[in-house]
Amino acid sequence: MKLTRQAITGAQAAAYAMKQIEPDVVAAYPITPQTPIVEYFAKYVADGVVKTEMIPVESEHSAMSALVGAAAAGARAMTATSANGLALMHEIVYIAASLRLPIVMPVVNRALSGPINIHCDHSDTMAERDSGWIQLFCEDAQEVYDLTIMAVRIAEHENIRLPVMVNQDGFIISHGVEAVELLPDDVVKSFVGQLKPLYPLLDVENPVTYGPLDLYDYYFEHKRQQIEAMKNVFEVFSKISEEYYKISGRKYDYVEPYKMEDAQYVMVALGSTNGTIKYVVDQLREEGKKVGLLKIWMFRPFPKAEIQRYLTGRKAVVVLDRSASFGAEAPLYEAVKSSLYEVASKPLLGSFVYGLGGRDVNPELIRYAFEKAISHELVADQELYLGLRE
Amino acid sequence: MPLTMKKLAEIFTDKDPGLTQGHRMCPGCGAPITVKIALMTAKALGYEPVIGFATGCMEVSSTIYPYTSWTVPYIHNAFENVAATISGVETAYRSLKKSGKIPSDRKYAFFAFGGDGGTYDIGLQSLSGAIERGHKFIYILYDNEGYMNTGNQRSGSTPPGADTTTAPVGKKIPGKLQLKKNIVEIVAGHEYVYAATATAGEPMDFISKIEKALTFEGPSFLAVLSPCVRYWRVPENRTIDITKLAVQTKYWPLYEVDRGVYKVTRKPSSFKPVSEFVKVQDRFRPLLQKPDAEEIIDELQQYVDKRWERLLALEEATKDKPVR
Amino acid sequence: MPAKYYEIRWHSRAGQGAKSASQLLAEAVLDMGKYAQAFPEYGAERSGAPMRAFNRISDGKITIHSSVEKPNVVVVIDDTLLSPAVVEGITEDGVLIVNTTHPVDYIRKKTHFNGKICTLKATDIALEEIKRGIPNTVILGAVAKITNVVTLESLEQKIKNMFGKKLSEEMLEANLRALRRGYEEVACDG
Amino acid sequence: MAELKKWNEVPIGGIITEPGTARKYKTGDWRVKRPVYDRSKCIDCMMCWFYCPDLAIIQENSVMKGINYFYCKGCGICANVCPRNAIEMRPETEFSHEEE
Repeated sequence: MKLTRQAITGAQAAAYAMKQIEPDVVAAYPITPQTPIVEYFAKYVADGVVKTEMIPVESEHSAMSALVGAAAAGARAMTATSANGLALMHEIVYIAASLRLPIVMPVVNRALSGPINIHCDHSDTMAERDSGWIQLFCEDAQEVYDLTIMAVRIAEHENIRLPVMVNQDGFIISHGVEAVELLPDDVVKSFVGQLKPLYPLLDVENPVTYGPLDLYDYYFEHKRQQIEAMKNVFEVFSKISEEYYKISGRKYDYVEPYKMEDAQYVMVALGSTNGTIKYVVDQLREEGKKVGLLKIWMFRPFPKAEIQRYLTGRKAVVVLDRSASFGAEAPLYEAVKSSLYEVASKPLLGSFVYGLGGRDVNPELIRYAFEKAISHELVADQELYLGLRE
Repeated sequence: MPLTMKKLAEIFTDKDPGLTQGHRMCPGCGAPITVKIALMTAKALGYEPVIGFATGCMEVSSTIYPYTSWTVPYIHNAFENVAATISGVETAYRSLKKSGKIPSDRKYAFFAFGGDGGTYDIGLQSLSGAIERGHKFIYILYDNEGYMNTGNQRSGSTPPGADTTTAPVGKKIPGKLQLKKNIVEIVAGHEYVYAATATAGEPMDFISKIEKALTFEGPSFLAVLSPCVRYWRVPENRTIDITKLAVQTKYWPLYEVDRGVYKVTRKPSSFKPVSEFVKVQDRFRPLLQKPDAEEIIDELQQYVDKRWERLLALEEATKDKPVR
Repeated sequence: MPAKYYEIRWHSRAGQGAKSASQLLAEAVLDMGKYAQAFPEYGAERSGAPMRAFNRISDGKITIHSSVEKPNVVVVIDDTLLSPAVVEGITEDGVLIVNTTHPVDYIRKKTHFNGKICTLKATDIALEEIKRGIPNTVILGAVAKITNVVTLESLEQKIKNMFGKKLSEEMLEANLRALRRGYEEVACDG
Repeated sequence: MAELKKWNEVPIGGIITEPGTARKYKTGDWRVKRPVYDRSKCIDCMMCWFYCPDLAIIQENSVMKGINYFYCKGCGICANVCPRNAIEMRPETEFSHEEE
């Protein structure tokens, strides 16, 4: 199979995947740092490279609103956004999931205002973690490309029918040029196949009502359906991941264990920082330290079983969060900690919040956090900060 | 030949207009009448309506799960985004038709329905965006001049002096002070659009405007005065004649703006004073009990007179001068 | 064993092309079968503001995603930006490449840098060859010569691929001449 | 409607896949006044049918056939718009013994 290796940005990787997926409808609004995705895609449309109809909406709120209409109509529909744009969509983000519309949305993670900041953190996507969307996180541009393509299949699977956010770190991934292996168009096209619409609005022979008033007698039942659909994601993800491996040689899972076999001190993180952690793990391994990394690819649904399987019996676990939860434990830490409640042999746990508003996290900071773990200085209910002046 | 009531009745002997019985709107509500007339006209002319609804009375009362009063494809998304939602449906239609994924022999009519809250206020941006982008859809505003779904709060459409719960007539402030937004001119300002007023009390005018909207190659917008008998505080059986009165008193002038060209579509030979429209509605009663009530009504009279003259002048000035 | 990275930091003014130069370099390196990253630093600055861009180059896969703090090479595209800040963090054997008409002494005085300094009149060369004062191509030639992370041939091929369809034969040749002159005319001290 | 269903017995997303199910819902019991129709005065103008907000007027090929009391909420618009006063609104209490 002919593979193309190109130096492109994460934004280009997302736009290129969208080009190959060739959705029926894209509705999008520019926002830093997502803007290049919509720009690249608009160019594909303008040049006639894709048959997609693009709706140049007047806001992200209308982007998601229009996609709800388009997806309900029976179209494969995509958008992309960041930060305040995602926050503006929020109400409709929930509705899209509740109406069980398989929309795929690259999210270029950026700090939520205020104060306004255009750089990376995960506060935008974390504000949507209970919205009913599947949330995937990418370490680099390659993963952006791969997971965006896989997301279409996951979202549209008959046992799922849920929207998916494919998260990439703002600027760090979206604007950084890296080598990405691209699959041929026809391979992607045959992998994603055609959407099989469920209850399409445009089927006037079988008129359906979307979005009724759903009161106390049925709302709960419909929420249970969403809960169950999320549980189904695990099985479907594995199956689609296996299929994707066959066409790409790249294998995805809910989590990626890195040098975990005999690791006693483990770090858990989301997004691009995982790459930096791998570098530090390599360094510390050279020094004879038994460290490892558990990278989270899938944050929603949260892979609790894998967390338990990989972290049980380790000496210490450090969880890095690129967002804070004011008045509570940071989101990833909270999820990891709660997953470990039931395990027999609990590791020492520590929480580090880092990188808010694009604050750089370098190998020295990662090493510092590992050293805290190695010297058993972690306190489970004490939140610490990496790279903050105190 | 324009559709008549008799003709419509024949056509709908063995089919429904898209809206069925069993909806739970108040007795005498104007909204279902507005919606029914719009859908009947579209269906009678061979269109397949696909409709979006903004959150509001009609949305809530027509789709209480697992009941639906719709036999046409229907989507409700949220309060403020019906125009964006239907623009997505319409775009999906064009895309799927282009790629051969759906048959192309059907004549769809994409309708968005919203009350004045979802149109004048919270949904204005979404409406403006969808019109500016030029989607082919018909937006029908059922204007009952307040947030009636939540119990009679002030909207950008509430007339001055009307008693609402968020702009009540008080000891110091005589209810809402501001005039209604001129929603038709706001919409007409988008240049490539057909915008008009209508009301059920003038059915032939209403039907012919729906017909025009259906064939217009672009977005169209109908502001339809649709009384809320409960909060206008009028008898349930007066829904229709009060809208006639609104036209006869210049309160609700019937006109259209087709790509910038104004046309007044009903010019009564004689007018009634606006006080007749005001006095039949008890929503104005607290105002009328104030000592300066006459003065306020005079002001309203002057306003509707001036607006009428202005409309006639616009009709004259824009004659044969479409912006596109 | 962690991969060894070669890191470059670019200093220019927004709009002068450091971002494009770093990207083009990454692409040329990648074509050689190696790995590369290129990433600019973004703020709210508009045209004319000082800005930085970075490259990270390696024989193996690069996973690290933090900023470049200890560059092996610093490239200054606009000599009005010269100050001690431009060489901050530069490695002991690091090289400073400057597009300037000034002598090396001037650069040492401005930057307090005692290591190896290479200069070239990239803007002049660009004006002579491509008739526009865009020094990127010329500087990339110099980078090829000084760093050995990329070959002149790979850069030539990249330029041909990139501009081949957009530029006239004449302009393409002019760009290639500019690249080669950068390679040949860069002069080093220390 | 029938017995309430379980979560896995209804279509996903709250989507109602059967059109017009509201027809099963009786709104006639909201009525406090009943429109009574006098065929002898009727000219089949279809005004009542056209304006009825509850679609409770029964007609066939533009011939008035009566009123559907299962749905009629008794607003009285029909009586009000009728040009021949062929519909009279009478208190529902007069009919309380009758079956619809």
